[in-house]
Amino acid sequence: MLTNEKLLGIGGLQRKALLAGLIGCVVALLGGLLLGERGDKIFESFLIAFLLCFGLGAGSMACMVLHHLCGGGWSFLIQRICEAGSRTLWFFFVLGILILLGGLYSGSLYEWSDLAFRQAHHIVENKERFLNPSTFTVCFLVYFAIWFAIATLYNRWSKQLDATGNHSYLAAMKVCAGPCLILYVLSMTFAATHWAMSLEPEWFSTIYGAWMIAGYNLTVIAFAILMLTYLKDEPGIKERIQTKHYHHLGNFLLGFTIFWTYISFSQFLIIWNGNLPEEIGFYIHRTDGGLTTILLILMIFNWFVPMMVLLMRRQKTDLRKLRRIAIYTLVMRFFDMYWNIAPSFPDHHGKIVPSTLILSAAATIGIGGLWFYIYLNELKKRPLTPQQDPRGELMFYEEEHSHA
Amino acid sequence: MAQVFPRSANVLVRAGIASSVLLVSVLTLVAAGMYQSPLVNSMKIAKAQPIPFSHQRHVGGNGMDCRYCHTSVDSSNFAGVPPTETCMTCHSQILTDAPMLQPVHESWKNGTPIEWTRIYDLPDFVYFDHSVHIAKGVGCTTCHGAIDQMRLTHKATNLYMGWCLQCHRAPEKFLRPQDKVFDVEWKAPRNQIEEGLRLVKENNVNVGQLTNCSICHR
Amino acid sequence: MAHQEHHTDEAQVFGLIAEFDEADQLLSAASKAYAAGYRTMDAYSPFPIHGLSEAIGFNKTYVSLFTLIGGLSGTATAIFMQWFASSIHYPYHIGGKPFFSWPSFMPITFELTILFGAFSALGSMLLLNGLPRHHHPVFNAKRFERASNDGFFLCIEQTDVQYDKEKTTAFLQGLNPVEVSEVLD
Amino acid sequence: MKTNTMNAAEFTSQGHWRTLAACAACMLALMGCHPDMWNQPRFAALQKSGFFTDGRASRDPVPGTIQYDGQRRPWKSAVFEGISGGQLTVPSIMDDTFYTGRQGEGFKADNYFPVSAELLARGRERYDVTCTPCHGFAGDGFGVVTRRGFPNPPSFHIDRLREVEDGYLFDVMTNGFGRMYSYAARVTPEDRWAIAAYIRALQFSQYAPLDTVPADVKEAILNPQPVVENPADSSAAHH
Amino acid sequence: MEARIKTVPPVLKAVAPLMEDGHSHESISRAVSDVVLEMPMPRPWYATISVGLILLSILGISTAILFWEGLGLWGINNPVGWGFAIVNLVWWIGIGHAGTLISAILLLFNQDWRTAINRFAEAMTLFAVMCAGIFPLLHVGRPWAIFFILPYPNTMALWPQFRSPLLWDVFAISTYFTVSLLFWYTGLIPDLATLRDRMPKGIARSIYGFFALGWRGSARHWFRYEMAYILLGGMSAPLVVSVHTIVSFDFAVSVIPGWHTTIFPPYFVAGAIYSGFAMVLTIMIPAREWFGMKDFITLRHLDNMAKVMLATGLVVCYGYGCELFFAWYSGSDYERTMMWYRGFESPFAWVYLCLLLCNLVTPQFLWIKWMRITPIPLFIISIIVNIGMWLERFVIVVTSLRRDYLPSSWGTYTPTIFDWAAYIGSIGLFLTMMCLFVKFLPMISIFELRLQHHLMKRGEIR
Repeated sequence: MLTNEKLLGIGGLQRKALLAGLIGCVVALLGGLLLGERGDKIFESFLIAFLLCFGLGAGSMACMVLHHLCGGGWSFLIQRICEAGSRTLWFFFVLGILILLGGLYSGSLYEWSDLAFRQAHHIVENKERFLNPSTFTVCFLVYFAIWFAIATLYNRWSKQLDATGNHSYLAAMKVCAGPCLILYVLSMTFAATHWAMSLEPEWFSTIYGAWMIAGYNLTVIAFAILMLTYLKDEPGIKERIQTKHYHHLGNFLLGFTIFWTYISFSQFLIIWNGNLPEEIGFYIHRTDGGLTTILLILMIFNWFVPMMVLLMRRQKTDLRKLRRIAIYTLVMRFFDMYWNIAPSFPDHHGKIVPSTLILSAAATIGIGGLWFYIYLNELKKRPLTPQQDPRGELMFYEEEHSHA
Repeated sequence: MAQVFPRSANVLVRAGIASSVLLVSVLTLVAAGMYQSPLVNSMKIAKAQPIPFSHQRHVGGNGMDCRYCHTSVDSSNFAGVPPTETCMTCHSQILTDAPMLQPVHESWKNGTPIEWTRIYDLPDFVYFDHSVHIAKGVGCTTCHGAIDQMRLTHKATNLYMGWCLQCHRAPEKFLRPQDKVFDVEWKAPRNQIEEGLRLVKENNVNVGQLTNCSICHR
Repeated sequence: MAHQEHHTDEAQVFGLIAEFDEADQLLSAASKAYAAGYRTMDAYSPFPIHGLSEAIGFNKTYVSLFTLIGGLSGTATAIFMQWFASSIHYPYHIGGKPFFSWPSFMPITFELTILFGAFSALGSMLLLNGLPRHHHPVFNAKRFERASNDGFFLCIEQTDVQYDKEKTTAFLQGLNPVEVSEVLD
Repeated sequence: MKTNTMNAAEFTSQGHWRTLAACAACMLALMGCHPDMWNQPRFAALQKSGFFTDGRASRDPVPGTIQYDGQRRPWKSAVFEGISGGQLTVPSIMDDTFYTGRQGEGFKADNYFPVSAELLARGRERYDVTCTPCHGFAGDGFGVVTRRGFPNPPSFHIDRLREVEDGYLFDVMTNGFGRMYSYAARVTPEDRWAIAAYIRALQFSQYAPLDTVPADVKEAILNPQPVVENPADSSAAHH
Repeated sequence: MEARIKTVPPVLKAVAPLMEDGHSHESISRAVSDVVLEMPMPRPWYATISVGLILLSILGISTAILFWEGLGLWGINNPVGWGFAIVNLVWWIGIGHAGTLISAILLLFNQDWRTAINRFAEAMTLFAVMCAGIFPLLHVGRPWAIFFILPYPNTMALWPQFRSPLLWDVFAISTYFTVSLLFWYTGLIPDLATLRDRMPKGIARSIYGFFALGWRGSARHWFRYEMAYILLGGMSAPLVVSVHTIVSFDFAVSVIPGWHTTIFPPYFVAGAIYSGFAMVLTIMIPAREWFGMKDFITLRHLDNMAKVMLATGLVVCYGYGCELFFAWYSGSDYERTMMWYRGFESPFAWVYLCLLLCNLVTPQFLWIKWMRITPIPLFIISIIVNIGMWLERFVIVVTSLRRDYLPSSWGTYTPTIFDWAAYIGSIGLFLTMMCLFVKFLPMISIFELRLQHHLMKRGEIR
């Protein structure tokens, strides 16, 4: 449990988050209503914000499961941070209904939702069995059902482990982790295809799901670092945390940064070199106009700078520096998502639309703020570290002696 | 424990490392130098011919034009090696008894060809056309050297692709006006680049295309 | 094994060497020797012992710096080479791609960075360590063949300012070694 | 009859010992020998063939082949365009006058082409290349080979040759005359016509009426100046 | 020394310790180096090297004939111009990924279980890369002119094509081989010193001593050595990923349906690790029996390697799934048709189905713990995975090429006896090299085992 003192502190943070969330949402809504015909601007900017913030929910869940699969000391400390994230999936479910299904059925987001469009485009018609409103809706429900199931199971087992100290729960979590991760990866791949890739219905890329997952990993590890640096003086964490853990987390941030770059660059290089008319449009839409600037920003600031910084040991062991890089990474995630999603909209091809950029930033603050409010609520509900997990003790013990 | 190696091993090993580095660099230099040597490219080496034909005498001494013998140089890819008939045009009257011209007279009598030794032999995967080079203003001596001073003919250039590319990349350094193409005494003027650029334009030399693979490898 | 082949009379002394049974003993012996003011000494062990080099007052290595420089020079070489070859020296059109096709140049740039970096890492390690050095006085030490097996040695060299045969021998004896012996050069 | 190819000298691609040594050196230098690409299974012009007993890859026509166009080789159309001023259609291979210089029973009196500056320029170039060794640049029969012992050919400026038809000049070039060999294989018909036109110009140059000389040249002819090597030098010598 | 580790609950307990009890530094040194110094080679070793040499001579003879006659001896022709040569190249390169991965990535991630297997795996990497290197060399048809692909100032004033993935491959594979060699040799230096010091006087001692570079285990040396070693590891880790990524670019950068797929880079890398670990298991399971290394290569190592194999196998399956689904999702007739041919209509459809059986179904057995820690089934699974991965490359190369866009460029591929000879021969080379390696070099890193022993005694690892 959080201490009272910190609780108040967090309460302050929570209020701020709520306020920022409301303001962001209102700005994005009003702006969208004023600027867009049929309010489509609302859906566009909220879609970007949704897909970005969704990484916090889904990624947290994946990170939590991963910990049970192979985790050691480093992930023990962010376990509850991730668990709380996985309990906020309902928020994204509600948002998904509003944004994804709302955008779909109002015809403002997905070109293919229009029957006439599908019939006019041979390639889209070919995949009609996947790209049609009812499949979309059913799949939407299935994806969330899977994620709810995983999140619920693990949260329940974790709670029961806390309460009883019965190691069979631990065993169950370990055994289920593999299959659950497989389910997560598969469902995320399809979800990414449905929700984001189909914005350009004629384009496809096999790595897209992995790209999305890599981005979400990056999001969640940066977020976890941020939370851990914030909570480092809390009981449960305070006794255990050591420089080594920051070092590990910094390494993971580095690893995921490189992984994200690797995936992004591979996709780019293959499509750019192939230069096929049915594919290259994706990158033309994203490099024409001023969009190369964003690409450059991503290359330099989302890959090169963090990589160089994180290669230095000092940066990973110094808390303030590590936190700074984590915040910075989260900001870069916004540019990445904007660059990925926004140019897909037909009137955004090959140009930066300032209104969308601003509105999606507002929407990100809006959704992010509201989510953070809910997240902190969830975080407060449980102790910050698992209480009866033997790994905590083992880790504590091990660390004590390795520095002897 | 006793030493495994004597004290001298330290110096020997280090000297060995240093000298093998040196050896590799020297070998590299030698190999590089070898490619420029006649041993490999047979440049500047006159080859024996059935008749010691002297370009120096015919071109330098008599002032004959290249095209008198190499008749197809400006109209075909092959410059043409003169048939015995061409030799006999004059040598039916001049030096008729000279022993060195015996093969010519024999060839004329028997109709057997004279077997000249080829000096300029491009690989078969290179497409080369004399006429286009003449038409664009590449002079004979640019590739064949000071032919008017050669007693026995030798290769004046190494014919490496890099050598070809010198001109194909920057033809303005070599092009001449049309009336100087067969001039064996032509020297590049001071304003060659300027002049060359004018000729490049005038003769429609498409410089960008000259380095395309398929220009020479068809 | 310990039979001295040469230099029996006018042999120069390289130093005094103490052999230990355990890594931890060597570690504490090294710390004590450093604390006692000895500086020109070295510890020998059959595997890397954490903190041992710090214990004898050595904690700086430039290997990573050399590697960084090597790696960056690989990057520069690769980029220069590809830029020069493809855009300057022999530019030709392939598949409508620009002459300086940076995405296509990334793989080779990366490979050369690693290649140069790896050579620098190994090379600078050997160079700074003064290897190869096949003959070294310490190999004359008694039972030194165990240094690559299960022996742990601490050698205080004769050039140390505090070196004094009797005192240093006594000091080393006090560290509870298996044996202390003189190493001839 | 002797044709171009029959008398042709041949190239041999057989290696000299140096080539072998060079090859060996190449191998050593890891360059590797790949003669299979260097010498592909086809014949270049005048290459040696091991198949035929006379060693020539360029073959004569099979005996008994009826000649279709004789020496009527295709002309270079660009040259033809230039010298005909673009006015004539390309002569057919059946056009005897163009290929023989004969018209009816006798020779064609004037040139096949309308005489133009281009025609004369072309003729001059070809004349300088082909004819000057014997006939000399002025057409006076004192070419360079006459100094080496070749009997002087007649000057173009004698009356007999001034009076012959253009077609006759063409015929001599085509078929040879006296010690002069045929040039049919070395000079294309249109070039021969051009040379004929140029010979006419040479002849005219020796007998030109003074009125036809341009004014400035005329002045120089009428008042010849003493030959001064270099005016600058001579003035310098005075001072 | 007191036991410092608290009792580990059964749920978290590893299947076996990193090293069996009862060892000392001396016994470790003896056990490993005696294979080189004392031990007569066991009978299976002679059998293996005989087989290896026979196959190697097949390689030699077939290569000589191939050089003499030319590439027409192979079954390649338009449109399938890549055939066995590239299949084998990718297969061997993939196998060659395990070594550096084990050494480098596990080093970076502080995985203690790498110690006992890294030397072996690195040696395997080197030999696999050698085997891989043969194939492009033969495939160019004129191996004596292969230096044309190197960028150096030449008489042709010409440069290789830096925009071609095939050239990236040249750089990637040669860098990979060089860096792996450096890494391997760096790891060997202290062990060579051990061999030097344990050997009787003689030429062999001088040779080992020469390559030990006069290593004397000084603390200063160790300090720099460890730094250099971790740096080499840090550089090798992304290198190993880049190499198979670049191999995948050979295919993906083209526009052939079945090749031009963005999932290829991670999917190839995972496949490489998958087959690499399979090969490590294939040769390590018998080797630990024959040479008495069971104390050091315990069931824990087998278990962990099997887990890595399972994980990467699943990634590979994800790749298959993505290929299938997105071929359909693309809506492109070419992509769909290619996939349809691959699975059903081509004469090689059975190969595709076999590959699914080998790579998709078989690894699922590794979910069962018993399978992971029992040598014989694990050995069988690893063999099946090796075969499956070879089939995968065959499917990618052949089924994608045999149907080009236009029916005029449709054809098929039949490997000839020379294709098989080169393939089988490369296995001979691999076996021979492996046998020579275990005879002449310590197959386990001795100094790292000592360090591991030391840390275990101190209770820092378990």
